[in-house]
Amino acid sequence: MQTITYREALNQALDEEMERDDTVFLMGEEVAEYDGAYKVSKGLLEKFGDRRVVDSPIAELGFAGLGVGAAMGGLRPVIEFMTFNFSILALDQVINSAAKTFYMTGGQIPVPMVFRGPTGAALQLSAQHSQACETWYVHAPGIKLVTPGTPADAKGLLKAAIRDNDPVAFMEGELLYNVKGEVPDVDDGDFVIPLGKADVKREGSDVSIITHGKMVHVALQAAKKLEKDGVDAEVLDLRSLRPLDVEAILATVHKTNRVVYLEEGWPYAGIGAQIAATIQEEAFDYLDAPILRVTQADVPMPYAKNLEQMAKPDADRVVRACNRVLYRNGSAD
Amino acid sequence: MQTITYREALNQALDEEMERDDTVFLMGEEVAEYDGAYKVSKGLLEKFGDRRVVDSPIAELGFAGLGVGAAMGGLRPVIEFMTFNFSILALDQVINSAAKTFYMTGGQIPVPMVFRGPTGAALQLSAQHSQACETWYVHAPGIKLVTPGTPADAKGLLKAAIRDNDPVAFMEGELLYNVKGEVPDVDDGDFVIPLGKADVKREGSDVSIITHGKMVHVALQAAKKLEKDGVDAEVLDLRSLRPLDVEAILATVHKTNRVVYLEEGWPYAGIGAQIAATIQEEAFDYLDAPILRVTQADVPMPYAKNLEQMAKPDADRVVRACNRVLYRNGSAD
Amino acid sequence: MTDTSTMSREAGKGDESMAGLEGFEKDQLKGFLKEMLLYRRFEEKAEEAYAIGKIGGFCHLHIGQEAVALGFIGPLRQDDYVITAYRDHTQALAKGVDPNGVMAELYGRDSGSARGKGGSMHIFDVEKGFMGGHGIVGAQVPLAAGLGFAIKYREEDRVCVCFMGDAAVNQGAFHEALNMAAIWKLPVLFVVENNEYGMGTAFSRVSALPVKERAAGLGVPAHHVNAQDILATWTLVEELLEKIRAGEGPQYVDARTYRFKGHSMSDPVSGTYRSKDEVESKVKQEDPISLLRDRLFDAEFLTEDELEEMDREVRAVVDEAAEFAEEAPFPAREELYNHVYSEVNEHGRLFFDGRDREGED
Amino acid sequence: MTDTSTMSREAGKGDESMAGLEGFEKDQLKGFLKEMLLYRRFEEKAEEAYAIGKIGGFCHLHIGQEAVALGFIGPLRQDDYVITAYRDHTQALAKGVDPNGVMAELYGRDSGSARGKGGSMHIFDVEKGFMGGHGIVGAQVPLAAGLGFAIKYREEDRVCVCFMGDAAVNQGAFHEALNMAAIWKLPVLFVVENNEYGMGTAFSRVSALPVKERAAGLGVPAHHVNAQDILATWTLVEELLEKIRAGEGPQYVDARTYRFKGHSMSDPVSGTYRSKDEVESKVKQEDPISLLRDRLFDAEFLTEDELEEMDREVRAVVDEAAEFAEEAPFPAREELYNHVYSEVNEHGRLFFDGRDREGED
Ligand SMILES: Cc1ncc(C[n+]2csc(CCOP(=O)(O)OP(=O)(O)O)c2C)c(N)n1
Ligand SMILES: Cc1ncc(C[n+]2csc(CCOP(=O)(O)OP(=O)(O)O)c2C)c(N)n1
Ligand SMILES: [Mg+2]
Ligand SMILES: [Mg+2]
Repeated sequence: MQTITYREALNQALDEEMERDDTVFLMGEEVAEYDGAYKVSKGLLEKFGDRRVVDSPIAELGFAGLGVGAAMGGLRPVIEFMTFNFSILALDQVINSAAKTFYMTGGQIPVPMVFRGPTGAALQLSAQHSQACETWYVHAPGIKLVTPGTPADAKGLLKAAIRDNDPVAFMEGELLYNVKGEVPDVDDGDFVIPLGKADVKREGSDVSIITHGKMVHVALQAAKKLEKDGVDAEVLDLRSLRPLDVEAILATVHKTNRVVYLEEGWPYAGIGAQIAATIQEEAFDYLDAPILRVTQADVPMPYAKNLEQMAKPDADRVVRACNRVLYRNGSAD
Repeated sequence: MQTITYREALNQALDEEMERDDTVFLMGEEVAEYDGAYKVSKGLLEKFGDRRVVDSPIAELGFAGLGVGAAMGGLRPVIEFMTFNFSILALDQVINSAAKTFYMTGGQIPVPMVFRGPTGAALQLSAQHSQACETWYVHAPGIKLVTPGTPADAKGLLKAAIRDNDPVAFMEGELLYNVKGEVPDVDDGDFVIPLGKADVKREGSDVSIITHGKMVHVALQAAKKLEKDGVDAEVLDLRSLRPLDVEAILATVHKTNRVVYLEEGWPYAGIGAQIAATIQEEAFDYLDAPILRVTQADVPMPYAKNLEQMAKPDADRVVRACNRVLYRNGSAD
Repeated sequence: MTDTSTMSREAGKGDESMAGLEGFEKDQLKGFLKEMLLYRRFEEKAEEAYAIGKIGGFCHLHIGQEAVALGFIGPLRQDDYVITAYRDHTQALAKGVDPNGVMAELYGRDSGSARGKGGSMHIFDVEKGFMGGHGIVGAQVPLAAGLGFAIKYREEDRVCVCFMGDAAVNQGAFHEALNMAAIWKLPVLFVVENNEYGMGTAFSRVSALPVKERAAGLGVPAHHVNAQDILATWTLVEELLEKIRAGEGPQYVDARTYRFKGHSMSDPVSGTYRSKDEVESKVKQEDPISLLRDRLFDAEFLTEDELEEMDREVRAVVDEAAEFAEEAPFPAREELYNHVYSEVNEHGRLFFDGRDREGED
Repeated sequence: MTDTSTMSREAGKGDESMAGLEGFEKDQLKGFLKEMLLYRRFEEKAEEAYAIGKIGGFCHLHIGQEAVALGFIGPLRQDDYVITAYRDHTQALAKGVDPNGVMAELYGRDSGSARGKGGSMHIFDVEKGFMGGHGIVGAQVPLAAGLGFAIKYREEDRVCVCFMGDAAVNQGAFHEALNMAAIWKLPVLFVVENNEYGMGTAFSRVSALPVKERAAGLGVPAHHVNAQDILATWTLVEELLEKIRAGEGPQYVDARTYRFKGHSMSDPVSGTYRSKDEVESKVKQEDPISLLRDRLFDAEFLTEDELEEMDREVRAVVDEAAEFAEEAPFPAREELYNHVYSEVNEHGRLFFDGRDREGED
């Protein structure tokens, strides 16, 4: 085991997959000479040259579409969005070209590619730079969506995403890049985590906090707080939102009968809405309380520090929601 | 009362609002000289001239953004998307400029405008032209979303949308344009339906079919079929998805204790997911069965006639879902 | 339906006889004529089939623009790529896609070139390098840059020909893609099928400058050709392909043409945005097929009998395609969920409509 | 922090003394200097405040580019519009936005020009016609076309000045907006602040042609100016504004400038994508403030003492702004939900986070 950052884990995954397969290339703004706006691609230009690590103009629709075309032509592009906020400009190519082509061609032309970059808020970046983009990418069939929360997941899932034969949106977190964690050593063999497998990040029996991406850490914080209060929370990290590990979701519901969904994004037609709808459809009789959702406040992200803090979901909010589904007065705050 | 088509109702709404307020103008592809690809703007160029009815280049991002800028500058643009399918190209301006500006400016600059056009499938238009776009527009706060299903609603709600001081997405249905219905006469005074009010399209006591837009008609068909079977279904038409008439939703749940959500779009993070999540949060103890969703098959829309029919939600499917939430074996099919 | 004998003979008349035919073999020229006649007959058959409800949805005919398809695709190798918008039937034929497969696709049958899932706007045949058939105006242009990128990445000398309508040059995607093609010298031939209208909108109403100028700010060399003249077009294209294969980077052509039919089947041929006179005079004077036929007659390369024989042959091909399509099976029910994803996922759920759990379909 | 006395005096030296100053009043010229000095001091203060954590998020300084702000905004009327990207502080000052409000916005306070909700990238002041402050590269360009459209719609003779970075010209939004501005002759002055880099990417790596050429295919007249030279800039802008007000339609300027600081606070000034030498030589030779100062010295329009007095005055303004910001209150809790929508809806729910129902905030 090595202890490395989430950023390094992503870098290793890119490095190993590019080494393994010459059809894999990386394109995006600042990915080459600048080593990536968040340094995820550090050293890759030097190692692989500018044929395979390519700085693009600021033209999200264009270079995303170029990636789709290159995938249709047999390559395996990894398209970096500096952040997914900017990828809304590219959404037409993501949905109408990447996600639909395999179907529209009657299975003739697969689109094996990855769109990756950070999603969600960092610190005080204000309304246009703080958006969690999961809903936009998961709503349409034909594309997959992966949201790793830890260095090990980041590495294992990115390798799987690059090898996948379908387009995969791979959403990271700017605030995760410096997070450290244990990751199997490079020479421990090929470390790949299959898409579609959720991961119980903490076992518990009283209430299930289901979540994905960066919020895994907030969920674990909340579980710790709850523990002090005598509540044993299970934390289920979905890791990929499509394919979705519904079995794991049902398993935790069967176990605790109470669910809080925690996500960074907005509530309306968010991921939590889907999960709540699914759970009540498939485990109606197992629920002892309504499923509650903890989300970003339903407002564009404000800049001011105090407002931003209020807008973001946090551990206390999760604790309160857990207490509510447990019908108890907790001690959070 | 006049009996007119949905198309004529929209045309009247545009005509009356443009007459009333010189700051209202209509822009989009083919809206002027061609009278609109679906003839919704018929006669408006002739009446109001090319200052107020403007044919745009095919540049959805550009003319949507132009509309936002014009609204920031004090006008009340109505931007027509030939269909909302193409508006995905414009989504950045819709979300990042239209929806967020009032907030980002601290309330200085409202963006009073309407984005309108048909959403969802027509007949055999295949994957890229058959998409229900509600989720993309409703997820972000700052914009409203209206989906009229009848001529009267189309007229009354479009007039309200144009007068609203926030950006409003107004989603019509290509297959609705020829549908006829009763609408108050032009000289019956100013017919405006406030946003945020759902409408019970059929009273019933056994099960609630909640829906929006074009699917209202499918829901009513299903209710008829159920009636033959002795099941009394209520049909609640949400009419606007944001603001959302949660009170009306809860009222019908309290009454029937069983819900089917019917929508044209895809299920994952669809409108039904949100409604289901909301209902179980706020009326958990009133539910006698899980809320079921009837949606488009979770695939890109296929071209072939038989596959397309299978992909679309229909009355039989709604009947089966109703029977399931009633725990009975119905006779649909 | 156009009759070979009533096709206008006004244009191309004169006593230049061999003028402009230099550099082409007689058989090649006759082949051109036959090929374009095939496209015409194919589209006429599609029109017929649409009228009786065999074809659904949108259907955009290429009638009048045949020399664009032949001129820009004919000189290609099989391993070159072609990509275009929704007006895509004859380009597919030109790239060698089986007419049966194209027609069956229009009919929405399982034997269609895209298994009936794509329809008229989405003809694909990866074996023939025919990469669609795209419905969002301008969206194929970045895809073409990507295909060019893939060619260059593998250090091949293939070319990607990317068609678009005149209205597509107003899309941002056009701008972004041409810029990338220019800076990375991608082997793409961008062709604007300039039929003067985007639906009902004359190009001059939505652009301050002519189509050819649109690449001026982007560094892609621009050309203009009368694309009703198959020979001029063919000659230019051969020249440009050579440059592109030599690694000079992308080229851009304003290919002037005209659409003889309405935008799609629901749009009248004339009367709203263009006059009957305008259309009639174009049909009379600028039919690419009549123009070539008359040159061949004038050069005595072709007899009336040969022409009739040609027409019989292509009609037979087209009739067979329609019969093939008519007989072809509809896609099976299982096809609904097939090809959304390339494989079943072992661990997680990919589809969320709950239908599998209903056991009903 | 730059000291007025150590600001380079190399550039602008020579014996032309009055050369190029014709057409400007002495007081006006001194006003220019003071104004640009204010921008410089303001940005230096912001830099300081950022370093000690008073300002959060992204912060993009305009240091080195002051003549762009002054040259393109100074000649405007108050009722003209200005719109720009995220590098927006000094444009706001130039348009007359209160420095206190701008600084308080950077501090995220309720007294900020956008009530603390926008921050550094989103300065707005509708009364002054300052329309932001936009974070998505290129997105303000269609907005500018819309502001121009509104002006023309009301038959006014106002102008909208739209700034963008050199990297923004590669965005599709640029292309679409300029095309519409051209066909409808919208009163917009498009200005590319060409500081040669978009973040770490030199413009020459992402464009085959110079910035000025980018409008060539769109029919918007293009100009080039050395925008480190406030006088040349001002003169050109006055000329262009006259044309625009006369109804001639949009204009486009490649305004060559240079960014003396990193892209944002987290980007080093030099060392990665541009050399220390490059930056130093630019700072030495092309500082718009030093250049003007030296011309005024040479023309004996300005003494060292006057300059120092000027500097004291603008520093006082800036210090006051920082104090004002420091003292200003944070937005109240209720502000979180205020201004998402313009009014409460009587019938339906607008917010879905359930917090209202929790009674907790
Ligand atoms: C992005 C987008 N906007 C609008 C449409 C609707 N539409 C289909 S074809 C067309 C006109 C295109 O004209 P042109 O590019 O000149 O091609 P032509 O039809 O003349 O071959 C329009 C507006 C679309 N398919 N995609
Ligand atoms: C659409 C989009 N893509 C990427 C970014 C990230 N980004 C912010 S500024 C910038 C560089 C812009 O450079 P330029 O336009 O030259 O302006 P300058 O910073 O030099 O003033 C980038 C890539 C963004 N904000 N928006
Ligand atoms: Mg055209
Ligand atoms: Mg720059």
